[in-house]
Amino acid sequence: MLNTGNTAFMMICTALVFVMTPGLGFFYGGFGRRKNVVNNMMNSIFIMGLGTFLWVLIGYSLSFGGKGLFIGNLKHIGLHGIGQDSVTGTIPTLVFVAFQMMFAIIAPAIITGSVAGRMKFNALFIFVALWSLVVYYPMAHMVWGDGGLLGNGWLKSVDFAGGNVVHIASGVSGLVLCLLLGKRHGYEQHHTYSIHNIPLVMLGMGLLWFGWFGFNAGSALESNGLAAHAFMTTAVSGGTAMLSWMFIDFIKGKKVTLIGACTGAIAGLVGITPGAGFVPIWSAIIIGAFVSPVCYYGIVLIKTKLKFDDALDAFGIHGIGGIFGGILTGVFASTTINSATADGLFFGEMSQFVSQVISIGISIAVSVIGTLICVGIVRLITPIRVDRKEERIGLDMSEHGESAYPSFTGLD
Amino acid sequence: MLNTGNTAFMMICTALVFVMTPGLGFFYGGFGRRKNVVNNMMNSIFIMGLGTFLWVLIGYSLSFGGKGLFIGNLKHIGLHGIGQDSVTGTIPTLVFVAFQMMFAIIAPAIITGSVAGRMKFNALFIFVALWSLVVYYPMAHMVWGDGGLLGNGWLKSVDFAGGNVVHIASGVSGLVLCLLLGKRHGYEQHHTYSIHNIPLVMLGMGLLWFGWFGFNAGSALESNGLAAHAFMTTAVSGGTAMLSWMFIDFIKGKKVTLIGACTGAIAGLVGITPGAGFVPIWSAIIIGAFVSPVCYYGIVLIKTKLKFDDALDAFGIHGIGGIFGGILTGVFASTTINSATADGLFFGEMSQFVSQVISIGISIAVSVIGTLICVGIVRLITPIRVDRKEERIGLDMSEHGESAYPSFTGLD
Amino acid sequence: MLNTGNTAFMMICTALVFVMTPGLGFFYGGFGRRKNVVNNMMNSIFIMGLGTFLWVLIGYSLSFGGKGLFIGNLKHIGLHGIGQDSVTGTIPTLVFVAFQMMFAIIAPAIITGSVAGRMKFNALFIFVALWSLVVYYPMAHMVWGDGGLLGNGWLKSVDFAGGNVVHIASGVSGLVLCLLLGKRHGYEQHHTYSIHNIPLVMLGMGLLWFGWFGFNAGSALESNGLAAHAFMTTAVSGGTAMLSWMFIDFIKGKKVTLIGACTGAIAGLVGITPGAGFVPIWSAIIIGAFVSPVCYYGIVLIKTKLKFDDALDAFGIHGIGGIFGGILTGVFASTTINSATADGLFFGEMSQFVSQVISIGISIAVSVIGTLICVGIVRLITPIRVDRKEERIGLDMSEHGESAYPSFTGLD
Amino acid sequence: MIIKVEAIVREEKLEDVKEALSKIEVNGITVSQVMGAGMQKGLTELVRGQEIDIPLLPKIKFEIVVSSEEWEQKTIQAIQEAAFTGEVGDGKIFSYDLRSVQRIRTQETGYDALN
Amino acid sequence: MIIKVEAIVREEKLEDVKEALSKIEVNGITVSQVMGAGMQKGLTELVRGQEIDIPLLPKIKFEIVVSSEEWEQKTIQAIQEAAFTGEVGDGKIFSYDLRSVQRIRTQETGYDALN
Amino acid sequence: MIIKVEAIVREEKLEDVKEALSKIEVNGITVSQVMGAGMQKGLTELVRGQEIDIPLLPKIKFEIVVSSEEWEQKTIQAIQEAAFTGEVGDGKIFSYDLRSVQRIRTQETGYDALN
Ligand SMILES: Nc1ncnc2c1ncn2[C@@H]1O[C@H](COP(=O)(O)OP(=O)(O)O)[C@@H](O)[C@H]1O
Ligand SMILES: Nc1ncnc2c1ncn2[C@@H]1O[C@H](COP(=O)(O)OP(=O)(O)O)[C@@H](O)[C@H]1O
Ligand SMILES: Nc1ncnc2c1ncn2[C@@H]1O[C@H](COP(=O)(O)OP(=O)(O)O)[C@@H](O)[C@H]1O
Repeated sequence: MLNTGNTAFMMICTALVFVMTPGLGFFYGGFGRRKNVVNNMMNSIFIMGLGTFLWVLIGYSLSFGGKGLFIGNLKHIGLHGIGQDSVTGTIPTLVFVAFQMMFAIIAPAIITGSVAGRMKFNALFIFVALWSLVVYYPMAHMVWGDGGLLGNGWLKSVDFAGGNVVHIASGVSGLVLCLLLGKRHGYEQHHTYSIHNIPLVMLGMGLLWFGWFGFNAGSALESNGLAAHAFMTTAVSGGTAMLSWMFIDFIKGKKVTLIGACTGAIAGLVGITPGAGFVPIWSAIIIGAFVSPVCYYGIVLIKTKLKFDDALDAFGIHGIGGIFGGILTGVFASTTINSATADGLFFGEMSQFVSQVISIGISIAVSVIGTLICVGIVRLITPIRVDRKEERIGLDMSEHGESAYPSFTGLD
Repeated sequence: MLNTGNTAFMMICTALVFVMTPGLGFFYGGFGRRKNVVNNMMNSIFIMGLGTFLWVLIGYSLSFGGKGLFIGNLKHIGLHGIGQDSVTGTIPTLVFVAFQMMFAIIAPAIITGSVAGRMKFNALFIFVALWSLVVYYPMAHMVWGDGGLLGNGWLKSVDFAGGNVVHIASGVSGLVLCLLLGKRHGYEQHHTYSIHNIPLVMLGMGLLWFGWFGFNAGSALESNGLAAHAFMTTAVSGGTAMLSWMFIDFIKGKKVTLIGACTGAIAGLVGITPGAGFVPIWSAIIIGAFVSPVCYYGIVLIKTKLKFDDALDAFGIHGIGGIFGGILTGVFASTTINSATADGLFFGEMSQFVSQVISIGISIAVSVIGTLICVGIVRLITPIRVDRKEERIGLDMSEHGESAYPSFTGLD
Repeated sequence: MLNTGNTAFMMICTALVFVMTPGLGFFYGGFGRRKNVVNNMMNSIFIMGLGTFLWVLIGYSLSFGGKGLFIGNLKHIGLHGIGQDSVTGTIPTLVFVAFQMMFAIIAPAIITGSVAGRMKFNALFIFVALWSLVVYYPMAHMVWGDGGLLGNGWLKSVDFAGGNVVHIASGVSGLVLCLLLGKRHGYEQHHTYSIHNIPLVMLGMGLLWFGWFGFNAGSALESNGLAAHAFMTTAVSGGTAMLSWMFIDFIKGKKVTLIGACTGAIAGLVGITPGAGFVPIWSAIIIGAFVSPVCYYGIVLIKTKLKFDDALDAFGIHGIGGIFGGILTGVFASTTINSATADGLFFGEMSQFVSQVISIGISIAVSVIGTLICVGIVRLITPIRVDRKEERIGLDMSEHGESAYPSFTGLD
Repeated sequence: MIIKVEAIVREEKLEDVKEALSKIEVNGITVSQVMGAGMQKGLTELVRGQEIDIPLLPKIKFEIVVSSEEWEQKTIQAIQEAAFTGEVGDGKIFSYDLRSVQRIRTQETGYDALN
Repeated sequence: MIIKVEAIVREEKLEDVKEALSKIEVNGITVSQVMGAGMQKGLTELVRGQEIDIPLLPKIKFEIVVSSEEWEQKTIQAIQEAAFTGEVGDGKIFSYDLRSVQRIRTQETGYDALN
Repeated sequence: MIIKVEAIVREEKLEDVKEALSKIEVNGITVSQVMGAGMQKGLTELVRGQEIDIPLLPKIKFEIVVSSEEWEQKTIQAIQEAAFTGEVGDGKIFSYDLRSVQRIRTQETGYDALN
């Protein structure tokens, strides 16, 4: 039966998750170079159109339409059979559809951080459409769908708000894509002027965190104690990770940076996502405290040592943070918090931990293989990378014919 | 009886609609020239003060106080007679008052896009006060008030969230005002550097869309399946219209622009506003797909052919999109979605369609005549246009004595 | 018993209050000089980490754990004993914990406006930690806690949403801190280029106001008529104060400024905070109309006459506005609005007015003494002020090694 | 003979000056943003009741390299007319001798580099 | 003899030119943003179906002061090679005679101030 | 004789230099933002553990046109004193000969245009 409180909560949470996508656009846009800011933002924004369209057409049905190990069915194609009166739990099914839609939008948007500064927009457009079909809808089904392989269908791994589905899938796919694209020119010799607008980064962080309350607390699907619990673990992990990143900054360079604080907060939010409704609040402090150093040294390893050009650290933050959070969910999950999980390693049980690790492994595999398939198809249609001159000029002019702040360089 | 879920939903929706007005400020501010950004933003922002004040004083009463074909009465002047315990439907009347107040704020703010770059601020201030009295409160009453001419009093046309009241009224009034003001100097020869800050435009779009969920879903006034339906149609139309504008961009200039994507999204949100709670979700795809080309070619017609200087396209997006959406509501409205409407043309009935068209005609007439009256009065008090030199220098310095980014041009 | 509507309302209000802190960061960041924008924003942002951490660890327990005149106890240290099923009123206790946490974050963030441009970041970090312990948690307990001195324990003064706890405490502490720090160099001769980015200021104002609906309406702790009432008084006071500041601008300089409109709105929101759920709506017009001139002339007195360098007017707006609002609460409070208060002066009773004045006096005393203690301790550890050269270069480079917009000055 | 004409003009005169130069077919120009003070003192703004000095005002700098004294005169004349308002702060026009000029695209030097 | 070499180049050539100058050990440089027009006309953008003229394009200005004609030639040569694309809009290289130069840090003048 | 004095100084010296010039009653000045490199190499920032090179540092350029060698010397002297810190990166002062100067407001030329 429909409950107005739960419905109100979930509808507003949906709006909060919605605002994360422009938030991500600002986060990426501010972090990149001035000549690429339109492109970096557009790469998130266009998915608000494409992702919505695909989700209504086919995505919801493939993700949540019927039982299956790997994927749903086509029963709800075009939202067929879902009316105003359809109810899921205590909320209108349409609210659940909308809530999940926002996840399907932001996941591919995260990927685009890895490809910043060099991917052709039309190739990205096609890639995102394919990736939604090949990676996201199957992942959502496998984790959350009826009879899904990683969830209630077999492995019984848990993922409260999308550690696997959103963060690992997008982060890992980003890494693969960045390797296929190759580095930006000059990446090895000199990184220069990477951040062009710190207030824009902070705006992105603020909107992301704001929306993340909807993302994590809303994943309880009801306005209850569990939602409140997830709300608190989210705040605690985000806050603690901000502090621990600031601490690393201080150790490394004697100066605490705002970029570090913002990055740490996002890492903490990613880290708590899989476990938000499964782990105790005190463990959110631990997750937050350690996710920042793990991401920090992960990024150093990937970018400085391995020389992978994960431009805006989609893998560095979302991939690594998501994997770390998923594993720690297996450590700290507690049946006293949520009966949908088994106890974690810390509470003396092995099984949930093992499930989490296997589940992460499978998520990585799906993301890698899926991305390779998608890029393979895209390449049959169009080249994926801009040429050297276009890269130099910047993707704003070369891909979109726009300049973000024309009158700042010059004249009004 | 008061329902806490509905009340929660409506109070938060009210906050969401509130944030649309600064959002519109950013949308207009970023879109205009650097020398006019303060003025373009101020033109929206001041109405958060003036509109609130007038609404509480007299606006609510004129709009919703008592029965009448054209206007309410003065029974609730100064919110007289409305206490904490007054209930409208299942929510406190004060929540309804606040929700509607946000509409009364954003409607005149939309108009200001048409007058950008040349209207005196004090004239605009007086104009907005008059327009609220002469156009907005009557329109709100005629469409939504008890016994209103266009609504349940006579015509039985429907307008779910303000296609007529907000978008047509403001868009058409904007057009009239821009014609009365005349073009900006140099408008015909060269348009140069029109957009000064694309991230600001995107911020505006993001906040507008975010708030629009409250605008449209909240217009159900309850946290139920109808609200969820309106939420989905809103997302679908906005998303589809973004894609269709991107498609036009691609066809016309080979490059997909972020400004195009943002504009398309807003057009789609305008287009679905009158029908959000009346038309099926699949028809929101059609509305979204076509509202972009209609607005696009409408703008080309108005600005390039007719040489009207609708500076930031208030009429081009809100006027045209609102008219288009109102007509298509008459096509796709369905009693299975909402029993408050009759079936539309598509479902074989003529009457609702005819009502919609007549209703739009009347709304246009009221807006044109009302605006002429208001401007006539304003002119008795003060000139409405800045002089040529002030225009050249920019309205930020000449009207407000402020420079938006003084240290970017120059030095900190 | 848990009510889903109230829970939904309070969880979302918590998210709204959360977003005020980045909002404040933008407000301060935009208002300051370009060379200090990172520092001005960071000074708010880091408290999202530190404040969250301290609150969960010890702050909630000290503020709301158990009875006491001055402070709570350590019973809920680390949120000990608070589970998903704990209920406070009709909402999960964890929601109340989270809601109050957001207040504990923004209060010290407000202080930082007074110290802009010259305080060492590590000193501020330690100061905020100490101030939370020495001033904020005791203040929160004294006003809202069980048996608190200023509230139900003795004085029976009322403070609906934090006039004393948040605004007076932070504003007064800011003033003390600014006097201890001393003026910025060159403060007396010339103030130059103070505002570097007006759209950023407006963004801050927009997010602050948006969040303030959660701050004030949420302080009803239920989704009911009282919340709706507080929502309306908030809008009315904010809006009216915007108009009255614009009016002063017009009188003084013939030009209405956007900065004035934004400042007025914030002053109005501060002014209504203590009384939002106690005073009638019509009195919110009076509070709003007069809070702007009071703050305006207060700022002129403090900065121009007394030459105190309250850089971004934390005392000028929050301190003065909070004191003014607290006193007027004693004038206009009405038992017909809220039975938790006695009638105010206007309604012929003296007692509540006297309580309010005494309560403000005590709040000021606690803030002054507390701040002196905190600064005393900080000074044992580290100097509190940057040196002259660092100040000249700007705190962004000297304290954080970051430049907010590197490619705007120069090259991408 | 290669001469550079440099002019500091009011911000709002950018388009007028550009047009005036177009009219005499001087197309090669370089423009930049500068701040200036001179006879015209800065502004005072009122911000929250405080007087804020703005000691430098935004101006536009034109740089135009020409290949003869005749063109120097024509260019100065055109700028003079377009930038004139008669109020203090109209700006100045300077000219310099150059040693050489070279067009990167063609490596032409001197007179040829400018046409 | 003190000479200033001034070059207007494409925005995207900033790093190349800087590197080329580094290679010949010209390290003292001053760079700024300018807008320019010349043979290369501005752009036209399509904004909501409207053609918007962008008459001036962003360019980079290099200013390098050197202490001999030999270095003048070397510098011009280095910039010429690094900034060349062959398409219209590559820019120009100017040079001037200076009266004097002084290093603020040491008060050295002339040749010494530049090394 | 018309001479332009051009100085590149540290960003944080803007106000000091301006004041020093005021003191000797040099009021006509044009200021702009430039980026520079020289003996002072750029910065390295740590961003998410990555070292980011910032090869060019923001500097301020003063341009002051004066009407005699005496004023040239006075101006250079004033800037020298105000801009000096002794650390690398203090900047340089250049001077040039001008052909002509004209005040747009009055069409005065030469010496008169500057006073
Ligand atoms: N001696 C000078 N050297 C360099 N620039 C100057 C000089 N005098 C004026 N300028 C520039 O010209 C602008 C206008 O000059 P100003 O003296 O204010 O007005 P006017 O030219 O009408 O007398 C100044 O803002 C400054 O940029
Ligand atoms: N006569 C000139 N005076 C000053 N600047 C010039 C002149 N001619 C060209 N420029 C600058 O050089 C840039 C490139 O010149 P342009 O004529 O467009 O291309 P090209 O050098 O390839 O012929 C212009 O944008 C302008 O900034
Ligand atoms: N040869 C030069 N040509 C043009 N500009 C120069 C030259 N040398 C230095 N500059 C400018 O002066 C600034 C300071 O010079 P630098 O050599 O770093 O320090 P110092 O003057 O103390 O030796 C540089 O950033 C650059 O802008």
